[in-house]
Amino acid sequence: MSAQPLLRVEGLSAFYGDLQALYDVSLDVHRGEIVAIVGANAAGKSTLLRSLSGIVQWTGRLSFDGHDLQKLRPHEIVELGLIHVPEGRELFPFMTVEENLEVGAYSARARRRVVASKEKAFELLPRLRERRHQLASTMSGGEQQMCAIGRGLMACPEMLLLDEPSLGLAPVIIQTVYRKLVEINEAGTTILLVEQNLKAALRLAQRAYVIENGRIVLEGRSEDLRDDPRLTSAYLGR
Amino acid sequence: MTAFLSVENVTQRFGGLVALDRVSLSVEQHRIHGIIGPNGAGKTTLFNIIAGVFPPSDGRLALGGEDITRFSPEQRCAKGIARTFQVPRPFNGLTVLDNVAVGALAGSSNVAEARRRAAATIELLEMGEHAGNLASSLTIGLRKRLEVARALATRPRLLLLDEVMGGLHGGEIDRMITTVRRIAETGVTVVLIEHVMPAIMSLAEIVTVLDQGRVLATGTPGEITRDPAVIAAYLGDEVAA
Amino acid sequence: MGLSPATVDLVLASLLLGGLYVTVSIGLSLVFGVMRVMNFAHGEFVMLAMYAVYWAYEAGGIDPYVAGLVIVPAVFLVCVTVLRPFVLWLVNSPPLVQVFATLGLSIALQNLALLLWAGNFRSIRTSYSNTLVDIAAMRVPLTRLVAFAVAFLLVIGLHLFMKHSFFGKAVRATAQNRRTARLMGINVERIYVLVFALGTSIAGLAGVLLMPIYSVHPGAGFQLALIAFVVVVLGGLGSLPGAVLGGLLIGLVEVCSGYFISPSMKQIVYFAVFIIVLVTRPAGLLGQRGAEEVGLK
Amino acid sequence: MTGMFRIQLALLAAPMALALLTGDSFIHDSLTQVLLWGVLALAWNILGGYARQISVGHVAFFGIGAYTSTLLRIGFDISPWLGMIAGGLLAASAGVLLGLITFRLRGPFFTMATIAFAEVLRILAVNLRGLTKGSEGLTLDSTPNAAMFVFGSLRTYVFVAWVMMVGLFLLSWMLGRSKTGLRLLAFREDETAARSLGVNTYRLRLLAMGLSAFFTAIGGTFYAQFLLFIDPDSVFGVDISLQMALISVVGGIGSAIGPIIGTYLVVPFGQVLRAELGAQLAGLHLVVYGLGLIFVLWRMPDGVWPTVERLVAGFSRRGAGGAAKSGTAA
Repeated sequence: MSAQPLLRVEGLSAFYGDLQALYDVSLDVHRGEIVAIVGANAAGKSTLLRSLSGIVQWTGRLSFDGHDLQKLRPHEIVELGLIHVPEGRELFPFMTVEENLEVGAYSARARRRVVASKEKAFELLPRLRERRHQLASTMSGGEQQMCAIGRGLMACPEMLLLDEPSLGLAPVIIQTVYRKLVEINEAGTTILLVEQNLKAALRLAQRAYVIENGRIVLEGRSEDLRDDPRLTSAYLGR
Repeated sequence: MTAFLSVENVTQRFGGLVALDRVSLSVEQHRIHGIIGPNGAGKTTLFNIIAGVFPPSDGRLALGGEDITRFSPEQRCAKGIARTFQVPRPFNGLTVLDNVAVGALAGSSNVAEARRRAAATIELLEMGEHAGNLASSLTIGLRKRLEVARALATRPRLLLLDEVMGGLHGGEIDRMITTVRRIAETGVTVVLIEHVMPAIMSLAEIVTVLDQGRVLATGTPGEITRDPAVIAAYLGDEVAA
Repeated sequence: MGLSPATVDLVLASLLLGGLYVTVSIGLSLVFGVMRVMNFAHGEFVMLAMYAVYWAYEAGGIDPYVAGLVIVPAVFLVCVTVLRPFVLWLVNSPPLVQVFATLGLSIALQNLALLLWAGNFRSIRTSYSNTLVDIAAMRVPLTRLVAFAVAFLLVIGLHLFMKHSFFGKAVRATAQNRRTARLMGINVERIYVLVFALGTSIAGLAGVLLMPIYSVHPGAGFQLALIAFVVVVLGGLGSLPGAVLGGLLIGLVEVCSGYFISPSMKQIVYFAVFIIVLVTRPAGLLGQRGAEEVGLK
Repeated sequence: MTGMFRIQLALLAAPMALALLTGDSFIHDSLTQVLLWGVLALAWNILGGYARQISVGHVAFFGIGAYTSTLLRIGFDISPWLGMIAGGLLAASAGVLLGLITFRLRGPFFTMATIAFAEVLRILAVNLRGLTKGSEGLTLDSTPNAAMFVFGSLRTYVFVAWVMMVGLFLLSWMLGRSKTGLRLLAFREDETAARSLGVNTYRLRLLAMGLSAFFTAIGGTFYAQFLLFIDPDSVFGVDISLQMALISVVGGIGSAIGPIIGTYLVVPFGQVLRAELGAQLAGLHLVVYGLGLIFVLWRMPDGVWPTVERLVAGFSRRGAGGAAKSGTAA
């Protein structure tokens, strides 16, 4: 592993009002990696990503690409190339696919390259080119997920934070989405993936952290975790 | 045994999206019936339809033989259906006691009586020491218990619990399991939607598994955990990356 | 069957009036669509702009439309500087506070006008006040024609701006999903302030266009705001095409009820229309159901 | 609790005590106005505070009350005491009807609909000259006659207004402690949760609307009998609606004492401002008013009373019951 991680999280605690959702979470992601955060519902996985993109209150130390995230507002974090693709797609429902993509390139760093980025996104996700003039809310779940990922790519990310890209999708579609993620990663984008779909996530990622009740309880290389009995028991209760 | 709550061919569409596809389910009286499934399987949609948040696009609901498909939430409450909310919705400006007393109002002649009944329910949920505190000051674990207390105060025949274990610590989960079991022993039928698998395996007598808006399997917990289709749906398919 | 001159007359009068109402209302609709704040002081900005035109003309002999070139940018400037903290506080406040804070602003501005210009009706007479223009055998006052033309250009311009500019897309994104807009790198606070300034400047523009036609008094803003509410609800909450349709419809309703029933009852008629629309289509004619949650399209 | 209770008693008794201590007719006149605003703010608070439906059209009910009793008195020689009840019932019916029409509207849309409703009534009152004499207004016989709700002494008006305000305060207080009060609290905290617990929120809103309209109309009759002259602008003007709401918001909505505190702060403040500034600088007092409202909303979004209550509770932490903060406390 290279010396300086791209993303470093140290002693992160996060809050919704008076409710604490994360307790003293620490993790590293290195450039070029795919890292997965897995765990049951409401374990705090999404909160971790929201802390990174600056839309929930948190304490601790977060640094990305050498920048301290403490004082940065959400749009400034986007300018660093740390891009969050939220859970449940969250497309802009009354805008077309193409408009959704363009809004993804709103940041100054991405706006200059909007035409080229759109072409690249269409190349990687040809379905979006077909549907470019359709309203985002009228597409199927898989297409919406593609659009959300495409929108994230439009921001020219150094690192993508993906929150449950498999949510509500049929297995065959999940497979397609995941293949695209591999391509994106191979093209040089680091990925931090939050997943509930355990096996799929462990196939994709090189390393994973298991989160339970807001705390990291297990971490390691994916192939070691895959057969770890502690993991299945946390999930299936047997 | 006849079904106490029966869900017949319920379909729910949101725009072009089919969230539930001809789901049928029957809950027998005095049972704890679990509903599980991966995220996005349609559990919450099904729950909302049973609780009356919106009517289904198609299909029918019956409670004790009576058609309740088009009943409003307050009518369902009067018929003996009570629910909790997955993300707790306490009345923040009210004390814990008054929160529960709202649930007890229907069967009481005045507020004092409702508060007395609420106090008893609060004891049952082992949160007596918090009765005078504002609901907004509670931790997540206590908010979940408050949800249950409030619903229970309406004296339901059918109690719908929506992920009451979610976000709880180990010890809290054990307490909640004991509580739900105790409630069921008083003769209340319980429908439990849950993500925390150990909890549902130890509580539920019958489990229905939803996936992609359809019923994947129904059976005892033992049968369910051995069903290969369920394992695939729940742990996720082996995806060749 | 040919159209009778009276019919043409009515339609033309409706269009001209409707165009004015569109200008008065569209800023309110824009602000509501993006910020989910109903600005009860919107009419007062129209009224103050009318007074500004009056004052410039009376004190300096400045032509109303020339004064507008200064007044409209000035309104914008006031919004992004003096009112900026107010706007940001407003957008993050509960609905009750939003209603009363904008009502409080409305009371203050209305009485500021009373303080500065007293309660009388004020109007201006320019060299072209009585100029009529011939269109298709009809004679139309020049000032009304100017107002209509500007309204027309405004609507087209605003539509193109919202549809095709990067900023316009960011505005729509913010309206449709505030939190996700942040994740796109949009400085949502900046959008709110600019949209409020834009919507309020359009109110100022409306004042500039109205002053050569009507007289002004401190309560005029409230009367105009009432019309704007009707227009916005009628057309569809937060929908810009809806505001255009609503404005034209209310123009038609007002002209026709004035002509066929009685001028004093025209307000009753459009309030009746307002109540009927609220009951039958709460989201308005062009609004989507649940548009209150979804926002600007 | 007893400390707070004593404060409330003192606040209620103060205006009557002042009226008995002085014979100054200017003070009696001011007190009558203050108490009338207290009645109106309390009435508004039943809908705006307890049910959180923000109406800025309540002057509609005020005008209905004023015109009903006045027209009955002039046309049929019916005592305004009876006319007051008739006006109240008519206003309550109008309120329920308005509620039925607007029950689907939320937030500012409900507010807008109430403004429109009041404007419709104002325009009707101006235009139905056969009935209302339009802008000319209606004048009542000023011969003192208690049976006809006309008194020779200003102090009697103070007393009647005081009885009305205290009565409505007690009613609000009891409403707050009743089953309906608890349901209303639940409704305004979270409608979805309240409905799931069996609260029929639709019926609740209509009830609040009806009660609120009834008592507002009673205030309208009192106003007509106090001034013995009404016209559309004075009893259907939107500024009355605004002030009713504003007083409650400043004092603290949703409690029985809040609107009274608001009345004591806002009305004399307005009277003094008008007396000091009104003559040479018309409008300045209302500029101060508007900005003052924004200031209160900014610093004390819950109003003055809850803020004071919190301060007092902070001094005497007793931890018992927490009833003082449950909101049912008057």
